[in-house]
Amino acid sequence: MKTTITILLTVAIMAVGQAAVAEPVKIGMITTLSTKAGYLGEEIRDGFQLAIEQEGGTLGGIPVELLVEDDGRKPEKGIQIAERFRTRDGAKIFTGIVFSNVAMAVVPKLVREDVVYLSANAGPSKLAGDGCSPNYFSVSYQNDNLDEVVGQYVSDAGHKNVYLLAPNYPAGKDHLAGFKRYYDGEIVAEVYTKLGQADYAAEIAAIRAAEPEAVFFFLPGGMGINFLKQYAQAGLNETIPVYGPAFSFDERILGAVGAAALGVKNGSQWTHDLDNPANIQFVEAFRAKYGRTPTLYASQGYDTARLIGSGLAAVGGDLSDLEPFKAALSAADFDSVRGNFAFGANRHPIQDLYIREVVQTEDGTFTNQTLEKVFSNHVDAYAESCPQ
Amino acid sequence: MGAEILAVKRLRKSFGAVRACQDLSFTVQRGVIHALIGPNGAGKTTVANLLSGELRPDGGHIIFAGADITTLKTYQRARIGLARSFQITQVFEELSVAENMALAILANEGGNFRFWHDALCSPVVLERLPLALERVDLVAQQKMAAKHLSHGERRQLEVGMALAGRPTLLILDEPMAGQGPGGTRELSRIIKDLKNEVSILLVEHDMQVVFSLADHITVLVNGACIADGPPEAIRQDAAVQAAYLGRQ
Amino acid sequence: MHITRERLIVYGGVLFFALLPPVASFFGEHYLISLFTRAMIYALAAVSLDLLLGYGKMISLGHAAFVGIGAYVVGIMFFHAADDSLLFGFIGGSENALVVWPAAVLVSAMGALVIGALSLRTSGMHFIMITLAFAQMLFYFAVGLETYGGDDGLPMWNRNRLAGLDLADKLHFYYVCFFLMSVFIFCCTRLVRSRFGLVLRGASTNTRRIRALGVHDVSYKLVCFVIAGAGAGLAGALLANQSEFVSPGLLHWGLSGELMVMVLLGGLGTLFGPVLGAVLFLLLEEFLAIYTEHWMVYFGPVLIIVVLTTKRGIYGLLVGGGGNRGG
Amino acid sequence: MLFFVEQSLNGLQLGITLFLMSAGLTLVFGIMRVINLAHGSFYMIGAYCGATTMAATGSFLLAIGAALIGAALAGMVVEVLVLRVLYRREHLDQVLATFGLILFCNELTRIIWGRQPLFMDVPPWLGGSIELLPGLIYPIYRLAVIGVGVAVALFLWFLFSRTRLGMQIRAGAENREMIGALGVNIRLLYTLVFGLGAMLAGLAGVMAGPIMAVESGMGEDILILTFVVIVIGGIGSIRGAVVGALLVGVVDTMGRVFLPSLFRIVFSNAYADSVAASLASMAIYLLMAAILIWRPRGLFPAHS
Repeated sequence: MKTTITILLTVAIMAVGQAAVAEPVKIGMITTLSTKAGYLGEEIRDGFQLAIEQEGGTLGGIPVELLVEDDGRKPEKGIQIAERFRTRDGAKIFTGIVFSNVAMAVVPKLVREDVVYLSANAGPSKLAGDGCSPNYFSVSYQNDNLDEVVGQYVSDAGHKNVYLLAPNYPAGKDHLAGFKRYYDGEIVAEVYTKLGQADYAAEIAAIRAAEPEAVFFFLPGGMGINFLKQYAQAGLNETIPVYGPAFSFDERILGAVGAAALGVKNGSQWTHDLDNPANIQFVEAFRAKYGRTPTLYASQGYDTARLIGSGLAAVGGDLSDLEPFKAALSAADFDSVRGNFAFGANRHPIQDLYIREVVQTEDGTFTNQTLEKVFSNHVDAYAESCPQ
Repeated sequence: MGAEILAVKRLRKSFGAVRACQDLSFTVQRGVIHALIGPNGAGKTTVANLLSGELRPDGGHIIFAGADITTLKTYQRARIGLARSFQITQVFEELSVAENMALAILANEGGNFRFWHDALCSPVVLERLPLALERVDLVAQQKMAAKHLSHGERRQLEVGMALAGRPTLLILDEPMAGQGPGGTRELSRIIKDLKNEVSILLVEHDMQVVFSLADHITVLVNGACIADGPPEAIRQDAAVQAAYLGRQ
Repeated sequence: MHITRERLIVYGGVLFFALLPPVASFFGEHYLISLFTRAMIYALAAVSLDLLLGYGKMISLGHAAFVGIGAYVVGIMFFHAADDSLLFGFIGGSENALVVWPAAVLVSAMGALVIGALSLRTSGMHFIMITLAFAQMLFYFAVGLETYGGDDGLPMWNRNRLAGLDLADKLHFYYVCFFLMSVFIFCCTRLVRSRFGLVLRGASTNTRRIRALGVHDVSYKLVCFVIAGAGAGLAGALLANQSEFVSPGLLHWGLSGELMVMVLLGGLGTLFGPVLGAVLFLLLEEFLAIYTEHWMVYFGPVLIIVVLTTKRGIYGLLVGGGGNRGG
Repeated sequence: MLFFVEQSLNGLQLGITLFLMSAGLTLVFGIMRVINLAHGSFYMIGAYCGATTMAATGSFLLAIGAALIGAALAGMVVEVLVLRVLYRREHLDQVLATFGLILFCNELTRIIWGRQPLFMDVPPWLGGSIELLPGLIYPIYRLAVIGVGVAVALFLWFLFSRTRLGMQIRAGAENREMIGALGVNIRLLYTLVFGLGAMLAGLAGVMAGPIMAVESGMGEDILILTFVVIVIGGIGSIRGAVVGALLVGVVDTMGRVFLPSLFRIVFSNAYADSVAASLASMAIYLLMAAILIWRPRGLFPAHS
């Protein structure tokens, strides 16, 4: 009897306590948790959640509630989820989309409403250029950034010609275009493969026959794993170096590629070994909580959450008018794990870009090591075409 | 021509080493019941399938109503008046008896690419369905799904469907197979009644039925014709007795 | 008895769909309107697939191809209307639903004619695999369509115009979809009872018999395939408008599988059943996903159990006894 | 010329991988008359079991063993629990139930092994390359895959034409009732055949592991290629599977390699690359359509 009363009392007190606290700010995260690429969404979500937990369920001191849902990499589903988050749950802050195709379906429509979308990964050129919106912020990168840095590095390294490889879809072409923007040598060949292709023996034989000085490839997900393994098995990694953007070299993919990726140099805006206080504590906390090294996707999720926190703190959690909130976001007044971080006119990052190298640690795992900073405060190529 | 409805000329068909039909020739006259008999494995069903077009002959010709139909497909033969029933009853199990019969009536009418009006209410069905059902004694069962009919009733339905398209020649492939004495009697009566409307090629195993119904008999052994003539002549034929009746 | 019960369900369904928007608005669940709009569009596609599966006994695992074609017609016409360019050098773009939607239906039907004519040279397992392979071929084709966004898809900046209506308005669009779905289902119920439908059902239950009756079964099946493709094309056109976005995902065989699940879940060969199936599928997907990320681990076995234990899906259960009314 | 030989070898090797998948599937199709979309899941299970075992023990042979056992067990469990009920049902039910199985298996692997791809490397004793002809260097592992494929083809030929079990299986395919009447336990026989089919898929999976990404959903892409192979070869025919797989492997490889240069003769570079890449990804489907027009039941139709 006594215990029952105690429980009832506790419940009552908790209910009162709940009512006293203001309704938490809802953040809608539409991300990819299923399909082969499910781990990308998982990384973003885990990074984001870590930030919330570190602040005890708040961001910038404002209580938040994170709504996460899987889009299955399907644009239609992403649209549906966004609509539910917005109209049913009343979310005004959105984030999380991994893939450009989902982003292109969801974002342009979503930002016409009175909401803010902060990209934690996908950065299609359209949204950086003439399709940019005052309600859209990219906290990650513009898609081409990570190729541009490799293009510059490969030029600097003195490779006179290079062989290009990407899947036959627009993103593939965009990424190669990004590389070519900063590469001034000769292009031996530009080969487009089937999306989702598993076997690259034919392409590898063609590379061997063409004898380029270097190979640059953009093959995200499983395709990159397949290519790297097969490339190493053909023994070409010892004669013709490969380069690529960070997408094929995150720590979880490296676990699946193993030694085949050893020594490959890739471009990224972040690595877990970057030496700044924000990053050191982030990597440590992430490892403690999840038992693995964070990937760049996790860092983007974490940064997105911290940026939102800075915005919320500036407006005291009041989102009835989004203008001050957006102004606060634009200031980017937070300690990014990347070190330097500012927004350009198109609300895409102005940030440093690095070349890193895949190395093996003492315990046998494969990871990235920052090699050198190639660009400082790099601005993306589309910023100018964003109407002010 | 004229009196002949069907002429088979030197028809050949082999399955690997088995010669199911060797240089078979015979003719069927209009307005008669012509029986094709033979012991098991004589190739009777092969002949039925060759005539209906389900099998392609290796050689020879099939002349139907004066036209060479050897290269025509099954449905084309059916359209010019050659109908058949199957040894193992083939009806539309999921459809009702009335629908089965209506389908048979409509099939031969052509012009079935009509998408709006109820098939069972089309004029030609309204006109002919009651008679068609009556002829095979299935008026009472018309709303039942075909799969719920008894074995005999299904057989009646099948014969009725073969007749519904008003064929000029009807091939009945072992209609008595699996029938009890009652069913056999009922079916014999129906077949006899048909004689005035349509020529019949009766492929049958049951000798009693054949001799009571047929006007003309062709005897098949190992895919070849060993005798051909009216029932009395066949009954007396030494070769037939030796090869076929002797073993019964 | 069964007839009245069937009617009851159908009238109930019509009433439900007709009243859903005002009721949902009253309770402030506006988002249900767009969820059910989507459900109706999927239902339209599922009903067209039911024509194939339930009445033509043609097991196509590539039905999404026609949904995708319809959607791409709308998307591509929109694209050309937006930048005033010409398709193939002579076809101008359009945003007018009265032009674009019929065009989507027509092009899907033509696609179905070609794929159907090739696939119907075979039957049984071959047919299943060939339809799947052709759909996959179109999927890769769409992925490589650089001008129209390829794998990234093709965004439309707004919905088509339809005289006198504002399709961007949720309610208008809802009722347009409701109207088209109802009309399509009504036409299908006429179709399966018509002369064509009777011959088709005959051809699908017994090929030997139908040929012996003088019917060239393949041409009837082909026409059915084309009609189903056209229906799917209409669904595609609506889907493109609903999401204001077109992507190769609409051609992926996963969608074909999902449509098939809707048909079977709702009730094969019932025409109304697939509507129930589509609604249930989307609701499950929507709400199971809220409770668990791994919803498919439950959904897969549920699907298997439904297949193994029910004969005519939910509709069969509602109508009672699985029903023995033909086809 | 050397380049051509090397690419032919690549086509051959791709074809052999496809054959390993197709052989099992065509057996199940041809003998049990059951369509099984979940065959790709056995491929995935084989790869996952192999990768896990190799990570734990470091032995590639043990990995193969684990993959074979894992896939065969999974296959037999699925046969007993699900497919057995489906033999007498329509193809549609089989398609749907096995579609449900795919969803289940993919999600289950994500739950058990996590979302990221697994690691599996070529064993050291199969690593490296050898020079087959002067100037023609080829990875040893890929030669090993070819060897395994040929061995499986020979094994199946031996099984079906020389052993009692094979005869029984073939007889069972011809006439289910008759073989039952002869006192053979047809249920057990079917379970074994299904297990054998799954085991071959598992073998294909574990052999692919060191070359390709081991990830959830890896089975579906190859499943569709396998369907193309079987449609071309003819359902139920092992010989058809061999020929179909080699045709698909060679056409796909050659299309990828030579179409761009062919198109460059006619069109500008960028346009040629784009069109050729699209066409190359559709090449095998066009091949399938062409063969279908010519021979609707495939190149080697088993009994009709």
